Amino acid sequence: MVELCGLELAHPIINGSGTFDAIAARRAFGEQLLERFPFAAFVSKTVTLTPREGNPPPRLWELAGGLINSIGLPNKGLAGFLAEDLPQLAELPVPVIVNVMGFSRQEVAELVQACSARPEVAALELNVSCPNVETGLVMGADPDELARLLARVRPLTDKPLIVKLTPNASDVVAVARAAQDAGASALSLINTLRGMALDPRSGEPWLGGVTGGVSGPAVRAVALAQVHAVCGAVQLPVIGMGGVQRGRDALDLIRAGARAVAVGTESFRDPAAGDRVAAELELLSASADGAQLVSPQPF
Amino acid sequence: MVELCGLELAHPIINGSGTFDAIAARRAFGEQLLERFPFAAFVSKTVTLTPREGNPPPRLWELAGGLINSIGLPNKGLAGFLAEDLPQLAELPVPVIVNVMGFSRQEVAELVQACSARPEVAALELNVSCPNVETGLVMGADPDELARLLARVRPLTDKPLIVKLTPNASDVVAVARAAQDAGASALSLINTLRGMALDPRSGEPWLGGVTGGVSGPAVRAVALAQVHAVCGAVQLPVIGMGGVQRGRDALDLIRAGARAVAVGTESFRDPAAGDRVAAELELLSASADGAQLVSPQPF
Amino acid sequence: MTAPLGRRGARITARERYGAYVVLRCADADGPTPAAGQFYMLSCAAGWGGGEGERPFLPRAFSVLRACPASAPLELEFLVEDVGPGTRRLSELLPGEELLLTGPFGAGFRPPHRGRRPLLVGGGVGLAPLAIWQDQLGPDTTALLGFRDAMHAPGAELMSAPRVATEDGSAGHRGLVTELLAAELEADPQAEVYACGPPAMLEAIRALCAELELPAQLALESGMACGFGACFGCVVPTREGYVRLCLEGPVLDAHLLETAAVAGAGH
Amino acid sequence: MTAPLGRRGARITARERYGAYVVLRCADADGPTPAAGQFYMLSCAAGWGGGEGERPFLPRAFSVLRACPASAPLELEFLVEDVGPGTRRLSELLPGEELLLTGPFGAGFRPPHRGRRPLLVGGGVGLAPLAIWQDQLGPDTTALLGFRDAMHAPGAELMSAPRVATEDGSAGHRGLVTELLAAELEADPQAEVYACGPPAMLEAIRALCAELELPAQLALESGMACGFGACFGCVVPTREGYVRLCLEGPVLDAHLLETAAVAGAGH
Ligand SMILES: Cc1cc2nc3c(=O)[nH]c(=O)nc-3n(C[C@H](O)[C@H](O)[C@H](O)COP(=O)(O)OP(=O)(O)OC[C@H]3O[C@@H](n4cnc5c(N)ncnc54)[C@H](O)[C@@H]3O)c2cc1C
Ligand SMILES: Cc1cc2nc3c(=O)[nH]c(=O)nc-3n(C[C@H](O)[C@H](O)[C@H](O)COP(=O)(O)OP(=O)(O)OC[C@H]3O[C@@H](n4cnc5c(N)ncnc54)[C@H](O)[C@@H]3O)c2cc1C
Ligand SMILES: Cc1cc2nc3c(=O)[nH]c(=O)nc-3n(C[C@H](O)[C@H](O)[C@H](O)COP(=O)(O)O)c2cc1C
Ligand SMILES: Cc1cc2nc3c(=O)[nH]c(=O)nc-3n(C[C@H](O)[C@H](O)[C@H](O)COP(=O)(O)O)c2cc1C
Ligand code: FES
Ligand code: FES
Repeated sequence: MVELCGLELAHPIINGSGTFDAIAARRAFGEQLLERFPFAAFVSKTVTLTPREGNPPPRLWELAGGLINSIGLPNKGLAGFLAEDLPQLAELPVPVIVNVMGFSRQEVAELVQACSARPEVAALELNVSCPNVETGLVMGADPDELARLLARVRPLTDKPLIVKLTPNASDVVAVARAAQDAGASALSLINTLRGMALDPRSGEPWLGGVTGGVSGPAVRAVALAQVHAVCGAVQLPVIGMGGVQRGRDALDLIRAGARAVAVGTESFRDPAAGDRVAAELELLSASADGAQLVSPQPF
Repeated sequence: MVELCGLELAHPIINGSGTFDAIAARRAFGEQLLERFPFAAFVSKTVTLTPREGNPPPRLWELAGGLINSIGLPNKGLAGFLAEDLPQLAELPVPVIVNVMGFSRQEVAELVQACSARPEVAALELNVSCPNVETGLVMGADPDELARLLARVRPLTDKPLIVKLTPNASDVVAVARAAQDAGASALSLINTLRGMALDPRSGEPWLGGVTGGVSGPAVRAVALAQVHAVCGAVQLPVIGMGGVQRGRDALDLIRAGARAVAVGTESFRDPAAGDRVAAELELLSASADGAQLVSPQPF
Repeated sequence: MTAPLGRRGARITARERYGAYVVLRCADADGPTPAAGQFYMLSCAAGWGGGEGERPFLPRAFSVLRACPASAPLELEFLVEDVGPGTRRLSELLPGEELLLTGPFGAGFRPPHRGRRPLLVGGGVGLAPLAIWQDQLGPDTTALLGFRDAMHAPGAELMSAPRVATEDGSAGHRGLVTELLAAELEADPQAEVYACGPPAMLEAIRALCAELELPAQLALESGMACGFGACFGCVVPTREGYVRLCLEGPVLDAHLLETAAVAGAGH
Repeated sequence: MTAPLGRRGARITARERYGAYVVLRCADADGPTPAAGQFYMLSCAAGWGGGEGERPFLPRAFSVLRACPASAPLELEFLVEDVGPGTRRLSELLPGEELLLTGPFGAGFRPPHRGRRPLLVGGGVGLAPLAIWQDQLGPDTTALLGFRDAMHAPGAELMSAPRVATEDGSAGHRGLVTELLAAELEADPQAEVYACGPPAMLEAIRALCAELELPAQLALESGMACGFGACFGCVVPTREGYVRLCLEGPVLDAHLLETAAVAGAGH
């Protein structure tokens, strides 16, 4: 059992926002999805105030040990999400965390208020990787900008408010401190690193969205550094993520200070990755010296 | 032939600072190194004012498609470098670019002045990834800090002054613009991404230097995004680097706007990687539609 | 058919070359029998990575070429053309080695409308979903197959009595398979077209069928990371907006599409 | 011996198992004959990546076990113990497949001081540089080898008439090879020790020889990315500061070291 800002989780492994669509997965895998749901909590894909189609394809580019995505946050918008998706998500056997993003403080406020009013929602996660259209600043890259956002929206809900930090910041620790001071309940990191790919034929940007976000094992070491730095600087519980494939990767993030760990890209390779990572982690943690299991052949 | 702020290069491929020690390589490979030197210019490892032993080992950790290093800039210091190393580097068949780093503006000024006075030096590269001990700011992560540094040191040399940017910045374009406005001759990017690894046995930081820098194919997409963004914003010639393994990777950086391309980590795997990348690049560039060569089996 | 939750291993039981193609047969002990037109996400248990550009990393999408439910365990066949690091590694697999798979995923072919004669049209590896569909519709079902050249033409052996076009004239009609199709449709206005192949070919077929007002079911491709709706990466534009091809497809009704030339698909 | 500039291919010509170890033999057409104690950086031409944690990525350092300059082309042998993704992949290589290598690199063993009797002491894969050294010094050269258990003891077959210790007593002396060494040195104060093995063993040997004031040459290990002085990653602390083991070693004079227990080395 893991306690994460009031939520009781059966184990520390949850999904990264936007990397598992429980409703689609139920179509693909049927009811066994509910019987063996791979995560201890479900985090929704980012919900915005108005519906979004997302970016034009191509949206993916494979990298050494990872991929770039330029999905562009397609979603039904707040009203559509609350009416159609949330009731279905409520059937999952785990707490539902709704990830939201707004392009202004007012938008975020509306999202937080509306989601908070719904009993199916166990917690909110704020995606602050986008620019505030009013100030031009990326909400999560500037400590003051983030403080002002949280000052506006924190009072609007009693539910846990998790802030998901962007890794594309000069000083992620300063942003984390600002989030703590402004009343965040927890932090999650890392979101994707800004990256790009060119079409080998034309030399033009491959992705419809021109740039995209890098995820997967390629970012694991960057994630670990940021989680370690943030956990050393704040008291808030932290959800660590970035390139987790194995129990050992989750153990690293926990050793760096994370309370819970999210699996993202690895679920694309193995839809039951969350489950597998949780089992491997338990095995590692159970052994007095977890690490021995990692290196099966000490000389 | 490629012109890079006044230097005539036989081809666009040079080495990344700190990833090829021409003096050591001559010991390992003998005189053939001079006959088939793999790079069109040689960039020295970072030279500091006083000698440095570097970080305690372990200094390396392998990643998915890359590695983290925490070498810690071991070097003989300015005087030792100028007395012992520079004369040997002058025997190389290519122009020598000296990479320097100081922990205060005064230190950088001394380094620039002393190196600039030596005829063996074709150009200087400023490594601005370290904090200014006087201001606490990473010189290359803050536009104003960098502008003040260049205002101090730019007047001290007539030689090309290349500024090597750090990728660990919220807004690398702003830093690049500041470098251009303050008189930089060229920019080079990316340096390594901040990363970390834990000892699987103890759970303690693996690297003697605790954190380190991530390089190799794992950072390629991040490098391309930064080079693309910077080249779209400044007129200066840019040396692109980060994860280059093949001619195609170099071509991507050139298509993104780079004038020259540096090979770093790949030289560890193949000491003649510079040569190979240059040859592959030439082949790709020679074909009218370079890309066709990349995808040998269009349906 | 819904898929088992999670990735599973499947031992390679046979590997055969057909010119430029490799057919892999594997034993999928834990999987259900797939429908024609469904696909699987494949990777190798060992050595998945370290190729060109340090790839592959993600699994790769493959239509099921053939399913042998009679055999116990269920055997599946896949048709692989080496076009990059993923297909290269897969086509090197030897009997006894292990494939990793998820699936079957997606929506396959629907039976022809009442009174319509199914007509299968494929280009290159696009024959894969048509082969299993022909297995179900019957060996007499007309199949038109297009190949680039003599290296690829042996793919025709994988279907029953296909009519073949090759671009270099090395086998069958010299030219495009769409030329065969045009002639066929002229002769038979009651056809319902089932097609799979490169984007340009599918688009030509879509346009032709639209003009003749014939129903067509097109098995499309797009870059896929997951295959089960998780990544939103595989969308294709339709008259109803973007749809995730792995969920709503890979077989789509032609009339849903303004174009079958999907950005980033094909090679 | 200086190395050819650049990485080259070398075809595997034989592969043999010795308990937990694999000996790979390859034809190095373009390489010079290495000196005993030198090493190569090895990787595989295909499938280098995609193992545990998506590794390996960097080449791996291997002492040359044996060189057969008489054969044309030159044949090299390497001894591999599977301890992680790189050694796993290498130990799966089959005859006909291609190894990529750079080297020979580093400084090997120096001949014994005048009047000194060479005494070779190895632990596990540490026997590799001692085998080629024994080839040169002569088959009578005393060799003491330590192994963990019965799975590893077959490594002893790779040297001429070694005396063996195993930790589990499955072969030879039950205990540590350093116990054999202590007895040997007591009997012969004219020895010069050549040793290679895990850090703890080397440190015990260093301390013993220092106490007895005997010369010793120790072949160390450390994490290496390049092997030719480019990365500064392989440093070990010595009385003269950090030295790059790939350039100044891997064989170091014991008196240069305060300790032979190198951080990050061994497994
Ligand atoms: C539903 C479906 C069914 C399919 N069925 C079959 C089948 O039965 N048989 C078969 O052989 N193939 C089939 N394919 C195609 C197959 O999945 C691709 O050929 C395969 O994924 C290519 O992978 P690769 O690593 O070999 O080549 P890649 O290099 O990954 O892909 C080739 C093409 O992808 C693009 N590309 C190049 N580099 C990258 C990169 N880094 N990231 C992303 N894209 C890149 C380019 O357009 C290139 O031409 C199917 C695809 C789909 C979607
Ligand atoms: C000069 C020299 C000569 C050698 N000669 C031989 C020889 O003849 N035969 C032989 O079998 N071996 C030899 N070795 C050792 C061999 O190079 C290593 O065993 C090999 O590099 C291990 O690689 P791996 O991928 O199998 O395991 P890894 O997992 O890379 O390494 C095993 C150890 O490295 C550490 N480690 C774990 N993960 C990582 C990581 N991500 N990055 C860095 N380190 C990590 C841990 O300490 C682990 O126990 C020699 C080494 C040197 C330096
Ligand atoms: C295809 C894709 C879509 C994503 N969508 C979202 C999203 O909608 N909202 C969000 O906060 N993070 C999103 N992420 C980021 C992930 O939640 C996670 O932070 C990141 O991928 C790092 O974890 P990983 O390396 O395990 O994937 C997305 C990542 C991927 C790969
Ligand atoms: C082991 C190592 C040492 C490095 N040392 C330096 C250095 O001394 N100065 C510097 O400016 N960059 C240094 N770098 C950064 C490289 O020059 C280069 O910017 C970076 O590695 C990205 O390129 P790559 O992915 O091709 O290696 C070093 C990189 C590595 C891997
Ligand atoms: S492939 Fe991931 S959503 Fe379709
Ligand atoms: S291994 Fe790179 S310097 Fe020694």
